[in-house]
Order: sequence, then C-alpha cells, then structure tokens
Amino acid sequence: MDYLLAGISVGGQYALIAIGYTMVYGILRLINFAHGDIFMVAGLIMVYATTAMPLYLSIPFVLLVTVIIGVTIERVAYKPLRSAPRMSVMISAIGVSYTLQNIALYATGGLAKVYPTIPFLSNTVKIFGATTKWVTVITPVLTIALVLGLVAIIKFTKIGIAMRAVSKDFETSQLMGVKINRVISMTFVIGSFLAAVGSILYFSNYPSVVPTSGSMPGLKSFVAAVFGGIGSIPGAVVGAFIIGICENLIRAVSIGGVSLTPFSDAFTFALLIVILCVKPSGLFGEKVTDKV
Amino acid sequence: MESVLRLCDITMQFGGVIAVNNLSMEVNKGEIVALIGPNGAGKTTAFNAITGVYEPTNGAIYYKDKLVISNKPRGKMKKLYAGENNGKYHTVMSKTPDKLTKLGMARTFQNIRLFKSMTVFENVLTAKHLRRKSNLFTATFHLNYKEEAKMRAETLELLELVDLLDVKDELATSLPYGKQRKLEIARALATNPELLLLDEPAAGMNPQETEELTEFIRTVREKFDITILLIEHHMNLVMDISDRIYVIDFGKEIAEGTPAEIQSNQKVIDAYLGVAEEDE
Amino acid sequence: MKILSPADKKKNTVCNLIMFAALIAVLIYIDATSLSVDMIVKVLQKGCVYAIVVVSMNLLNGFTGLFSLGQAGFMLIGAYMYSVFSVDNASREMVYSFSGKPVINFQLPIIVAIILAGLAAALFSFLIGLPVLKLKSDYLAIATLGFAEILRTIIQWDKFGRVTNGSFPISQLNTFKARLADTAFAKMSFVIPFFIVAVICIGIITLMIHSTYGRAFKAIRDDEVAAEAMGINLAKHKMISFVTSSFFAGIGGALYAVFVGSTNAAPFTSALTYEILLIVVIGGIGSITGSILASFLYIASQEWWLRGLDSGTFMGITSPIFRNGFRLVVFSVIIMIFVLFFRNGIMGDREFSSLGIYRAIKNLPGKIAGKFKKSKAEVQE
Amino acid sequence: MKKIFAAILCVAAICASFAGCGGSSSSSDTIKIGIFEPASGANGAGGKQETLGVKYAHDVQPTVEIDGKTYKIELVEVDNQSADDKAVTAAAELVNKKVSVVLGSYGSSVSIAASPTFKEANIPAIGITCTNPQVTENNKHYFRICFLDPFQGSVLAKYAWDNGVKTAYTLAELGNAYDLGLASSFKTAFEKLGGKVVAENFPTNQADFTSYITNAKNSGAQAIFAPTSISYAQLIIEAAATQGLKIPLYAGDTWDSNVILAAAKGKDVEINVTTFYQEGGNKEFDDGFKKWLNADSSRLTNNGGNDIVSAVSAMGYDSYFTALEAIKAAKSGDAQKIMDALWNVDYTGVTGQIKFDSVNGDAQRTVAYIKAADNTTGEWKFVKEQGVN
Repeated sequence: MDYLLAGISVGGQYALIAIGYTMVYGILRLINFAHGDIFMVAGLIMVYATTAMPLYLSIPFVLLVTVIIGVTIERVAYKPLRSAPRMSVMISAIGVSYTLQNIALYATGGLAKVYPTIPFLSNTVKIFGATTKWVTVITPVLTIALVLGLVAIIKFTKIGIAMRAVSKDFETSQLMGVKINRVISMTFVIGSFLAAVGSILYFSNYPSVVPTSGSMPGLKSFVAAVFGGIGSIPGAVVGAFIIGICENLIRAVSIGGVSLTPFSDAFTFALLIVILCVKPSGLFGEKVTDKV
Repeated sequence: MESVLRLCDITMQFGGVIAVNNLSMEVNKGEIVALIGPNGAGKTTAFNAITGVYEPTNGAIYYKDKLVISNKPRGKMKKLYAGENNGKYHTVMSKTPDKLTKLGMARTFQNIRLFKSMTVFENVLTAKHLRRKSNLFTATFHLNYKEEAKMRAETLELLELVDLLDVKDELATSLPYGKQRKLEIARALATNPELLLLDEPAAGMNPQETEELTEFIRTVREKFDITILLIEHHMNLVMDISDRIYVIDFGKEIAEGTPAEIQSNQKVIDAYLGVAEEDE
Repeated sequence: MKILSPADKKKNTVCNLIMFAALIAVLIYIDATSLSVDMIVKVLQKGCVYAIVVVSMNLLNGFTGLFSLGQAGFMLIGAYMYSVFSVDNASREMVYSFSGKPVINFQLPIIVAIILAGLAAALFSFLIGLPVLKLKSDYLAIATLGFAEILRTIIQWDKFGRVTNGSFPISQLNTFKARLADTAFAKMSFVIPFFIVAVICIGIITLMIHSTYGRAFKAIRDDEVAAEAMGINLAKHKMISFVTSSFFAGIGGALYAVFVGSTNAAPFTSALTYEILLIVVIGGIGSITGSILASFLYIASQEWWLRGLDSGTFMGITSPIFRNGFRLVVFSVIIMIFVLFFRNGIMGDREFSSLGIYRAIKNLPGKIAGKFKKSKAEVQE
Repeated sequence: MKKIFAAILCVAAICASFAGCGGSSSSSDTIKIGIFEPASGANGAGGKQETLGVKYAHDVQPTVEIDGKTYKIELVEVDNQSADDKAVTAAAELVNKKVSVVLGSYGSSVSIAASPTFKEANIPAIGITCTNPQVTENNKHYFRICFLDPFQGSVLAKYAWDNGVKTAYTLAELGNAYDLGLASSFKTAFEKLGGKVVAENFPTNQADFTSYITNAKNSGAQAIFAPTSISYAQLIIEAAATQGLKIPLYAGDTWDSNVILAAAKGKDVEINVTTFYQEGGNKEFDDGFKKWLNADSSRLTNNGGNDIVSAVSAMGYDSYFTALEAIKAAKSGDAQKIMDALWNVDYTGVTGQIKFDSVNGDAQRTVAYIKAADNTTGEWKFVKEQGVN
C-alpha cells in the first residue's frame, strides 16, 4: 500500500512535468532537455522567495517567475534556431540545461537548500493504514484537475485550436495565418506553469533542492511522455502514473534474495528502450510515416 | 522477350484507402516504359512499392523473373483488406531499397534528393560504393587504392558522358535545377543498373529543358544499354520516348499500349479530360 | 571546398610534415623539461584523451548524422575493462578489500589492456546498436542515453563487485610512466604516449572518413532515403559507424583511466556526454581538426586558464563575483554563444590545413594593410 | 565575422594563459600549504566546512618559527569539484604553485585520484576526512588524521548491538564509495556480533525515499544505518518523519552537520552519528571558531548559515596544526623533509591525539564520539565515547 501511494504521488508530479515535454515536442518536435532544470529553478526560486516574502505571496511569485523564465528561454535559445536542423536545437536545449545548472550551482554554492514547509501540504495524514503527507494525497487530484482544465483549453479556446493545428502541420498552419510565435510562447507558458506547480508539490514532499534535482525527474517525465505517446496529453499523464507506480513497486521486489532497488532508475530506461523498439508511437501516439 | 520487371496484382491499401489496386505490369529488356495517370492516381505509390520503400499490401514483384517482393494481407490488414486476390499470395518477402539497387534497380526522386554537403563528383563517387570489392579494413587503410583510383576514373568518365565534368567540384545543390536532375540520373547510373526508374524527371522544367531531357534519356538508354521505367506528367516527353505506356486511374490500370494506341484510347481521354490539356 | 592543384597538394604535404615534426619536437621538449605533474603536462594529457573521444563522437554525430548520447557509457566500459586488467598485482587484495576476492588476478601489458578496452566497448555497442539504431534522431539520442545510465548501474552493482569493485574506486593502475621509467624513453613518458595513442586513433578515424565508407556515412547523414536508394545498407553502415565510434570511445575511456590513475563509475554520467557533445559543437560538427582544436582549447581553459574565475583573481582583476562556480557560468555562456551565433563552430565542416596557415602568415602584412577579410586561412576539403 | 571572433578568442586565450601562469611568485620566508577540497559537486558542502576549519587555524596561527626565523604561511586553495578527473588537474595546480604540504580532501575518491600527482611531485598530503583505506595504503606520501571506514563501521555496529538492535537495515548510495564502504564494514562487524543486516542501495539523484523506509519497516529492522551524503540525509529524515518511523537512524561522520540538525528539528526521528569531534569538547576552540564565523557573513554562508561547529571543521583545524608540527620538526619548508618529519609527529588537537602508524600513515584512533540530535533545541547531544570492543 505504501508503495502504491508513493507511486501515485510521484506519478502525479511526473505527469505535470511530462505535459511540458509532450506539448513542446508536439509543436516544435524538440526534446526540451532544459525542462527538468526549469523545474529545479522553480524550486530554488521558492527557497529564496520565502526568505523575502510571506508564503501566500511567494507561491504566485514562483509561478509567475517560472513562466517568465520558460518563455525567455524559448525566445533566446530556441526561436533563433527555428529553421536550423533539429540536432542544433536539441544541442541548444542541452546547452540551456547546462547553463541553468551552473547558474544554480553558482547561486547556491553547491549546498543543498532546504525547501520551505508549506503548512497544509506538509502535514501528515493517515490513509489506508499508511502514513503520509497531505501533498501525496492532493497531488493526483490536483494533477487530474489541471489536466482536465488544460484539455478544455485545448479543445475549446481559440489558442487551443491553433495549438492543435500547429502540432499537426507547422508550415501549413503558419500559411493559414496562425501566429506561430504566440502559440509557441503559450505552449511554454503552460509547460512552465505546470512545471512550477509540479515543483511545489514535489519539493514539499522531498524538501531538498540541489542543482541536479531536476535532471532525474526531468528524464523520467520524458520517459513517461514517450511511454504515453509523445504529443498526447492524456498519454503523458497515464504514462507518468504508470512509471511512478512501477518504479516504486520494483523497490519492493527482490529476486532470490537479491534486492533490485539499485535498478529502479535503470528500470525506467529499460522500459523506455523496450517501448521505443516495440511501439515507438507509445500508448496513445499517432504513427507517423516518412514521406518520400 | 526477356522480362526485367514484372508486377503481379500489386495492391497498396493505407487504412481504408486503396491507393494502388491490383496493378499488374511488365517491363522488358531494352524498353522505355512510362507509367502515367492523372494527379493522385497512385503512380508514385506504385513506384515506391517497386523500389522497396513501401511494402505492398498484397501481390508480388519479380525482377528478372526472380521473386523480390511479395506480401499478403497481414495483421490489421487481414480484416481491413478490401482489394482483390486475397489468398492468392502466401510468401512474405520484402527486400530493402539497397538490396534492390544491388540487384540492379536504380532510381531517382521526384523531389531531388542529392547529398547536400557533397560536390557533384562526390555525389556520383558515393554511389560507386555499392559495387566495391574492398572491405572495411582495406578501405580504411587505403589498401584498395587501385579500386579507389578506378572508381574515381569511372566517375569522371560518367560525368563527362552526362556533360557535367565542368562543374564536378561545385556543390551539388548549387547547380541549376536541370543539371541537378541530370546529376541524379548520373548518380543512379553509377550503381551500374540494368533497370533505371525515373520518378517525374521533367517535373518543374520548361519546354526547352524538357526537350533536352528527352534527348538525354534516349542517349542514356543507348549508351548504357538499359531498361527504363518512368513516371511522367509531360505528355510530349512520354509520347516521344516511350515504347509502351501504362495508364492508371484511381489506382487501377485503365489502358496499356503504344503511344499511338494510348492517344486514341477513349478511356484515357476521359480520365485525363481537361488535365492533359492543362498540362500541355 | 577548394580542390588543390597537384602543385599545391605537394606543398601542403610538405607543410603538414613540417608542422607535424615541429609539434613532435615541442612535445619532446615539454616531456624532457617538465615534471610529470606540471599543469601543461596534465592539460596536454587530458586534451589527448578528450580529443579521441570527441573525434569518435564527431564520427557518429557529425559524419554519419546519428544523434547518439551514449559516449560516456562506452568510455565507462573502456575505463573499467582497462582497470580490472591493470591493477598492480601487489595491491589488488587491498583495492578489492570491500568486494571480496577479485576474479581477475593478473595484470596485462598496458597496450593490450587498452586495445581490450576498445574491443569491449565495441562489443557492447554492437549489442546495443541492434535494437536502437533503427530509431530516429531524438529517440536514438534518448535511448543511447538510457543505455549509458543502465550500464553505469550494472557496473556499480555490488553483485559484480569481485570484477568491477562495485562502487569503490579501482586504484593503483598501470601507467605509461611506470612502464617506461627504467627505459631509454623515461624522458618521453608523460605526454608522448598519450599523444601517440591519440594520433593513431584519430588517424584511423580520419582514414576511414576519407575512404569509400566515409563517403557512405556522409551520404547517410545528408539523405537517408537517397543513400539507401544508392544501395547503401543503412543498418550495416550505421552499425559500422556506431561500433567504430564506440571502439575509440572505449580506448578514450581506458586512456582516461590512465590519466586519472584510478577508476570510479561516478564521473561517467550523461553530464560527461553533454560536455563532449558541446566540444564537438564548438569545434564544428563534421570537422576533425576542429574537434581536436576544440578539445585542447576546452580542456586548457577549463582546467587552467580560467581557473582564476573561481579563486577571486582573473587577469589581474579581483572581484567578489569571482567565486566558486563562476568559471562554469562563464563557460556555459560561451557555449550558448557558440550554439546560437556560431552554429558551425570554430571550423564548420572544413578542415585545417597547414598550407593555409603558411599562406596566412605570408599574407599577414598584406592583410594588415587593409585586406582584412580576404583569405586569412585557406581551407581545403 | 567568424574569423574575427576566432582571432579574439585566441588572443583572449593567450592573455588568460599569462594570467594563469602569473601571480605565483614565492618568497623565501613564505611556506605554502595547499587546501585540496571540493567547493562544488556532491561533496561541496562538507568540503567548505572543512576548509573553514583550516582557514580559522591559519588565522589563529599564520606564522611558524623555525630556528628563530618567522615564516609566513600562505594557504593555496583549489576546488576539486568532487570529481576524479578534475581532482588530477586541481592537484597539479597545487603542485605548480609549489606548495610544501597538502591538506585534504573531504571524500576519498578525489584523494585517490590526486594521490599519484602528489606522489610524483614528492609532496606530502594529509587526508582530513577521507576514510577509504585505499587513500593511504601502499604509499608513503599520503597521511590521514581521521579514522577509517572499517573502524567507523565497527564502532557503529558495536553501538547498535549494545543498544539491543538485532536486525539492522543499511541504506547507501550506489556508486558512492564512502556510503558503501561504511555499510559494508558495518555489515561485516554487525554480523560478526550475531546480528542480521538487510542491505539496500539507491541510485544517484534519488529523491523519493518512501519505498526504502517502507522496506526498512517491513524487514523488521530495529535500526537504519544510512551513511549517506548530506543532501540525501535531509530527504531520508523527511521520509522517515513522514512515515512515522519509530526506529533510530544511525549514520557516520557526514551526518555530523548542522544541515542535519535543521532537517531534524521538530520532527519525531531519532538520529545517532559517529564523529571525530564533539562540540563543547574544547570550549576555547568552539568559542573562537564561532566568533570567527560570525565576523564574516560569507564564512557563515559557507558553514550552512549558522555557527554550529561541525566535526569536519575541527578536523580541518587539527590538520593545519599537524602540518605546522611537521614543518617545525622538519625545520624547513621543504616538502621532502616535511614528509619525513610527519611520521614522527605526535600532536594533541581538539579532536584528540594524532599520531601516525608506521605502515600507512593513518592516525591511530581507538574511539569515536557518538552524538544524538536533539530535535527540540536543534543541537547535538553527546552520548558516549565508543570503541570497537
């Protein structure tokens, strides 16, 4: 039960990050390697913000600043490369990730920062015989609520329709008068916003922020996005929950007395490779064939 | 007559759409055969099935009377299949494009696909890689220098033949459109093919260039003694050089015959109504 | 893309030979006059190690167009393969004291162990390549990255401790210096051996790129569909490139172990791969000389020239912002500048030629006179 | 444009190389001591606290008197970034700056990587808190003033056994030699005493320890031994508190940090650590060090934001005076002479007596201090001195 609960909670947090990956990939065909680091930066900003202002101000502040950072990164590092080969853009993403980590390292001096306690979220609660924090219970609920909201936006608003159009065919929608740059900025706004929410939930649960905090959750969320079929939002959410639960369950098993705990991360990657080889389009993804 | 390429009941179905329907055709040695049809008739799809890019849903392809591609409705297609001759073919066999090229089929592309970073000379030289005798070791340590020298000499010869020798050190993509087409053909010829497949070689050319190309294709056939299958929209070119013509519409063959026969075929005229006029 | 005339070719060869001879003379001089622990020696050694790995990655990413991020994983295999066969016999029990009795209890000659390291990396890459090489660009990248992480976990697993020493470092390794100490080459045992290995490795890669196989690689990079239509077997050629690249990454890893003197799986993370990739970009994707140049520049600035940024005083300026970590910030900014504004790197996809330098020097007065933009460095295919 | 840029880059590089080379002139009345510590990377926090100890010692005693002449001591700091390959060049940097003796490092693998460089340069190194046996074994230039992993593991095993623990659960980071070294020594010693050990490892960058704590509970352990680095420690404490873990957490010297106290404050977890030094053990040192820390805000930041004395700082302090003793005994700033003199140094510092054994140059230590975290005051409580037997 403990494992399952932990899995669902982690899954919810991965889901929020995975949506950012999947949306950016859907529109720009870019693995935004820096997304995990945006998540980490959001955590650090929270640490610094709470020393300067009360909690009810710092949470919206963090959300706002993270969104600004996300959009700025897009403007500075990805926009100039829009017509460049895909490899260049991806290298730029890696560069951004490297830069964010180094700036964080410089700012923190390499010390682990303790994440502030948010009173309600950090209280403990007992359900089904397992003791845990409120945040664990809230995460999946909040995730699903946010995703439903997001799906509504994409389905019914004008910008949502534009997003879907762009992800189907970049050039044509541009010719049809869709303001590409606005759509892309909006994607980064939503992605960064969800990453910031995810970071509040994640770090309330695991209250230590180091410059590399973002890389593992980032990678795993990406795996989740691929698992669910990259470009598909429900796919990313389902994938994230599956990965979260699986990696926690694997810690509970041991084969012939040999504990498999060291392989919980390796397992995620193995899963990724298997999916890529067997069904590259993921659970909910569309199959794309190359045109000759 | 010696058969070079034979298609038997080739059907291509994407989801519920049948792009090529039960197409059978034959190309004999030394012939120039054209495959024509209105836009969206399934010509390029058929072409891609022949060259191994797509796997046909049903049917078989023989190259020089040897089975090279064969398929039957499988997997999802088992239920979805809406074409004919279900159950006629049993073997599942699909050779990748490179294997087919090795057997002696070479192709060009509708939207020119040259190696962008290479010069004209290198583009052709690269195609020579296929017929190498050296292995990785001898090639790396340049123990195959004789072969390499031969490759280079042959490339120069070929370039001279297609009249591209003067631009051999230019970047391939910097050439004018017509020359890029020629270069693509030269590159295909460098693989020493017996069957040359040309996918709309005159696309985007003006009448004068088209005329030159017609002449060029003819020269190529004579000099290299090869068979040619081409898809084309330019009726002048097709009628000028083809020995035989296949016409397809909605994926199905509607006529076959000499240029004269085709020109007078009512079915063809119906299918092309307006289209042919517009094209000319 | 200028083709040299025969006369120029001859001149170029002469220039190359002179340059190479001069380089060797300089290295011999450095080896003879420096201590083995001088910064210049360490930087040159590490530069050689990186040059091999960077060029091997360029073969894959730059020349074949396969975006693979598994380099650190193959270096890891190389480093461990080398290390388990190179522990000093007398110290082996001590090194493995936490892991139990070592399975491999003999030492191989240094060169044999290095080659073995390359072969092991090549073997693994072959096995990994079978499933993943079918994947397209970014998926390939993430899959190879994943494999590298899995490999690291496996190596660190205590169940293999008797071979790999689990998570504990393997120290007391064989070094060139120790081997050559009592020979006539004692004074040439610092940089020269690293240099020789690097020249051989990079030489082989260069020869391969200039062979008919190299052309096939470039064809795959330029247009996969067209390459396949020209009869190039994609699976086979991608595999050749992948395995070759990994072989040299493995050798690079082994040399890395020689350089550090001990081996530990922890540094071989994806961060190392990113670092190598960024050097490839700085040098120019598709340029061998660019990669080499960038490797040495990168290592020298990181380890040596820019150190002042961390310790408070840089180029005579003292400022409180020069504290720990600032060097890395400056570094990442430089890299971003390259990625965004100098996307072709130092060399683009061209190569450096000594004839070009010779001409540049000859033309220098004229250039200063005003023709600034004209022909600073001639380039050659 | 590109060429201009390349030219500028080259010029900048050349200038930088001059800058890098310059500024290391040494005069005859200065003796240089190198500080080889991580200031970034995984062990950055600990390395900084250790460096603070050395710097404080230097402020206390910035000179040394040899034969009536006063020599100034100059500290040369490098950052080994907690990475093996960076450690090699960082060590070379120290050698090039002509230091006479090196202090450090926090973390064993960097010390092992740097060891050949110091050996070739014939410079003695004094390990402060690198506890892996490989650091000093089979070489004559690397000394160390702390105890070793097997000793520390055994001490904790004995302590646990004495407190009635029959089954213990160990948790270590995969790939971290320090963690696994302690865990493995603990296991060996504890099993020898008759106990049962369930050992598990977690991968690097792990943040979610819920499942591990659950595993520990399910294994029926009466204590968890988690000798991890500080950043994981925070997360483990958090997870343990959340899940209402009723069994004590044991750890090694890394956990002896004010960061742990901050993390544990107000939470219902029991934490016991072994350490080299007990705050309050030497009032003069404690007061002096605190005053020194509070005099400069950057020092406070490097200490983790408050003025609690960490054991590693005390060790750093002692390492400096050990080096001074050796310099005095050698009557010279010559590296070789200092190395020879170190074998006979017998110095009693704030962390106890330091005297090196004649085989590997390890300090002979027979007891470690056990401390427990007081979660209401946020301070350490001294429990006992614990030996192996």
